[in-house]
Amino acid sequence: MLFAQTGVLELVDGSCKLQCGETTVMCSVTGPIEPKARQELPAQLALEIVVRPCRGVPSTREKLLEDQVRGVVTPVLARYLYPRQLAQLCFQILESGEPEELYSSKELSACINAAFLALVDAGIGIQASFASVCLSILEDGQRLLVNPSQAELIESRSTHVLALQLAAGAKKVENLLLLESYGDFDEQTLLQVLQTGEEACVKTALELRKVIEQKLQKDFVWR
Amino acid sequence: MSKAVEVRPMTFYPEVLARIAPDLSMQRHLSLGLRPSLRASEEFRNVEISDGKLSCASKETVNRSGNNILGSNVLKCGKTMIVTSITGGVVEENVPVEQDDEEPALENSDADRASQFGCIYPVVEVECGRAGAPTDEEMTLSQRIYNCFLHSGLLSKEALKVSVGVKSTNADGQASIQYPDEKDSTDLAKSFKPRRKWTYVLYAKIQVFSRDGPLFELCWNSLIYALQTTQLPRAFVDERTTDLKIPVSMRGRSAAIRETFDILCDPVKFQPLKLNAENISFASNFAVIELDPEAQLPKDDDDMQVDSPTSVLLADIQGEAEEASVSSIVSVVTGTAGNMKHFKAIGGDSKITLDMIKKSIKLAKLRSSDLEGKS
Amino acid sequence: MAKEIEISTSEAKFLIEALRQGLRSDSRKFEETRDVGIKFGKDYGDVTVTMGKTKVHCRISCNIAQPYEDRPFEGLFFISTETSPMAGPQFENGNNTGEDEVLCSRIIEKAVRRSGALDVEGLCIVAGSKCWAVRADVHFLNCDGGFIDVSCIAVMCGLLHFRKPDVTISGEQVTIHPVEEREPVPLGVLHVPICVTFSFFNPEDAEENIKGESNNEICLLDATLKEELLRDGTLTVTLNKNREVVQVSKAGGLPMDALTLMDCCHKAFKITETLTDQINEELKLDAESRNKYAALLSSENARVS
Amino acid sequence: MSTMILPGDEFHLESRENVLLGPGAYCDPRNQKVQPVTAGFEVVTETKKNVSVHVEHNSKRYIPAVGDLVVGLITGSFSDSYRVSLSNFSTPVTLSYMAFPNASKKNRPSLKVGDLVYARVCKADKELEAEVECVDSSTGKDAGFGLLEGGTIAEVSLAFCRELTFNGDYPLLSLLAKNAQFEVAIGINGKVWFKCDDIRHTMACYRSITECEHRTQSEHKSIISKHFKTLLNSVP
Repeated sequence: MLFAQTGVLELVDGSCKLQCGETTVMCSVTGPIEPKARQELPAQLALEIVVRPCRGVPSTREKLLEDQVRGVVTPVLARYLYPRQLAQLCFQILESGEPEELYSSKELSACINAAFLALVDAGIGIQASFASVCLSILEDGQRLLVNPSQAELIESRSTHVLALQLAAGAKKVENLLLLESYGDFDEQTLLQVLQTGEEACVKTALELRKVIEQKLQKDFVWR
Repeated sequence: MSKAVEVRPMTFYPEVLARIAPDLSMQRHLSLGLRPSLRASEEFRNVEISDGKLSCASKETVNRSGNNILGSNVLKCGKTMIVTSITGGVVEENVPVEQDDEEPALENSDADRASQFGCIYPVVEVECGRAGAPTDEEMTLSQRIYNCFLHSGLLSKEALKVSVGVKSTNADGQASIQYPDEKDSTDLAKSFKPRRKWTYVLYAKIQVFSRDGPLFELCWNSLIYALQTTQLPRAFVDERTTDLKIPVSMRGRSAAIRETFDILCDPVKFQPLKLNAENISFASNFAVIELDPEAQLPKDDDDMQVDSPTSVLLADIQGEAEEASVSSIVSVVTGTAGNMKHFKAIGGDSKITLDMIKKSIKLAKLRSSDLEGKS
Repeated sequence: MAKEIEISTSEAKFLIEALRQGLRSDSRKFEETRDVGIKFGKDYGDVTVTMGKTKVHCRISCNIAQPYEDRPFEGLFFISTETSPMAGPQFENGNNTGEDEVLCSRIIEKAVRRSGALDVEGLCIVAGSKCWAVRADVHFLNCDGGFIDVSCIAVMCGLLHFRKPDVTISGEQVTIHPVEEREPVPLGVLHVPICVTFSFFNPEDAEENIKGESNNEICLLDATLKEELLRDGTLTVTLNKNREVVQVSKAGGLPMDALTLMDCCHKAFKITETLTDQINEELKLDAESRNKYAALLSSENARVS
Repeated sequence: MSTMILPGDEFHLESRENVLLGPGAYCDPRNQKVQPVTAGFEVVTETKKNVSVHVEHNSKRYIPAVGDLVVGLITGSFSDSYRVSLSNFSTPVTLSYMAFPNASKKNRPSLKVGDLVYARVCKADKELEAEVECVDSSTGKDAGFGLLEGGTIAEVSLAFCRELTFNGDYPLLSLLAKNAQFEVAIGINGKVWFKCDDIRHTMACYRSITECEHRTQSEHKSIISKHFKTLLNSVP
């Protein structure tokens, strides 16, 4: 379902290209490097996040995506390891896989997974693994879809993005990082989303883990 | 060598401590069972609203000419004041796939949910005495309100369609405007079927004064109140509109440019904006914060050691100390009947457990029914 | 660009000395360009072009818009070449006032838009009221020198590969047929400009060359990032297949002998030819792979009773 | 290689008392738990007194640590020290004028902007600017530190540099030595400086090193001979 490879770019410290369903995102990480004066934080690592759409000029929609990714990545980073330094996270959406004026959930979920791979590729300290999954509930309110396709997404009553922090070899869910839901749903549906979303996140985390294993093989090929 | 320097503990006033070390001040308050805004942990701030008599369609006859505000709301919650004003415009729809009026739009069947709903374009301005480009917070707030409004299904596209009236001047030059759906309209008005379609476009300007904590919930509630007072002006086309064909030739290419007369808005007649009442929803925010054992105030040993809960759910975050020291936020937009429109939980540094989520949804429903009663 | 890539003097001396002996760090000859990889995406108008390590992604999109009043018969065409820190930390996000970025977008603008590579009059639907607005977004993914050449190829491949929805006009009625209903229509591309960038190095130190006796500057083609940082002058020549010069940009730097301009154009023309053939070849391959079933169902094959 | 480990997994540490933290291991101040923060291979070494744990991982961005031998580029000179960049865009480090053999107030070192220096990191705590020195503080002599004249630099990944420096019997350098005599200074910050007398040898070494980093050890021999063959007998 999810295809990804790390180390695709040269001038940056960590990079990855991730394709999940019809959405393709490329992420690059540079850091810890010297921050500009106004970005510097006295005790921890400053984060500069840039999201660029596949069509047109970056607008408030991308600004919201940046804010959401920041909310997910900040608690997971080992921020106090790099005081007064800067990490640059750049996302380039190559294929949105959803109508941009109406939805941005599949792009958000792909960006979070890509951020995890790129951060690991760059070797920046993170305290736990995390993975994200996009869910949607179909018009009839019963069927819950994981990583819906564009057609299913359009017909869905509500769309949810779930990001979880995982521990112990991506088996145990440690904490909820982000749950963002839009549309028409009730409490019972939300709990069902959380429940199914957990299993899907664990499955995605295992797929991400395999990608990292390939990266490690490639990193020490000369040994 | 140097004489012993005795260190006197520094003491600060609560507000100063709140600014210097927000999380320390927060933990100190929590250890006493209080919170910096001195409200109970699940108590919301009171909200007062009025429509501010800004909109030109409000009951009192505000002078019509020049006032183009269609709906307004002034919301005061704690120290924060929010003024929302709704303005609008009429836009010709270039219909992608041609439809006759009778048979319903085949192409976007009911399956395609999100594109059936109308949207509103909010612009949030947090007045903090600094003019200049919108800050990141203002942009994310506007986009979040736009997304949430679109998916909440409060406004259907039909409600924004313009039913065009016709202005006819009879023999003695006295003009009268009839609208097809009005009872006393002549058959002429009913038979007037314009080929071109127009829709209303709604803009919302949300100004925030004396910001005192997270803003998304307050802006959303103020917008909902403002929309309930919104009236849309009727629009008509002059009977004698003849599409003037202006022959234009440019570098050997000549064509007749159709100069079309635009639609005019009726300054007198208004019709209320039809909202899907069942989708009306109100927002409330919560925060989860864990008690840090070291930062507790030294407990006087006589009171019995009750096992204080490790983490606390606070409702309606207010004040610098609370906002700066909290990173796990839950924001819920729900109708009174429990049909939620938007739910956002950010994990942050503390653990958000399942029953925290359940409790916040329950509180959000109560808050929503309380707010709905106000309008 | 606020932050710079720093190069040590010993590295610079080594590269210049190697050039003097005809050696380049990636074992290419001076006139040899890096091999160009063109990969088309799933949608029409989505192409990723790589030249060595330099990687650029271009996305073409279109929507209905109102033509400008003073040009009622022409559609709109925008090209956006914004760099982001993804191409390299030396690029700042959002600030495109760096000298290289401005030069790159100016040259692409002149080469593709101003030269009329895209037939904008073909984009007009109803004169004066409705026309197509075509937008080309170039995203720089990895920067190893040669941004101008790669983005020009990317934009042209995108334009040739893009299909816009079919439109029928009956009097005032404009109907836009969705892609499922009617086969989308390609854009009108009149010629295919190809940019070729030459880099000049002055092996001796500066004063001697000003006197002009020894003008044996070294002239390189398709410089990598390190060579770009150390070059003294640059020339970008844009040609198309029918041997026409579309634009020439010699923005300051080392003054060069006028005759070399001519043989630079000849060298550039050879490259333009090979590249245009490669582009057409890739387009044909992609077209075949896209409707490999069409070949079966097409009417030409014999009727099987 | 030992077991692979990812952030969020547990170190296999039974004894809890004094654990030495190497790179990639982090002790969370809140719950005093030792956990891995990078992905790599877990290396736990038990000694009598204590247990040391670190994650063997490869990356490109160098973070100064005390005792590392690095190749720096002088980017600025101030009243009492030079500004040295260890890797592009990172925070520059300082090299004080006094950090040279038999330095004194009067005779200032003769380095210019753009020069390469081989130095040792003497101070590197995270909040402050790191400092490097060009003198072996114990003996007071230059011990190979100081200006690196001419030659060029190959930028490679950090783990590869560590391997070249610490693993004596890593074949690459000895293979190169068979084809050319060269001076080499390996910086742990990912910069390998080397100089041969003839430009073609240096170019051949440059190409071999940058290519061998991405190939398995068995192919190194063929890569090196290929580069030297193409460069040496193709006399212009």
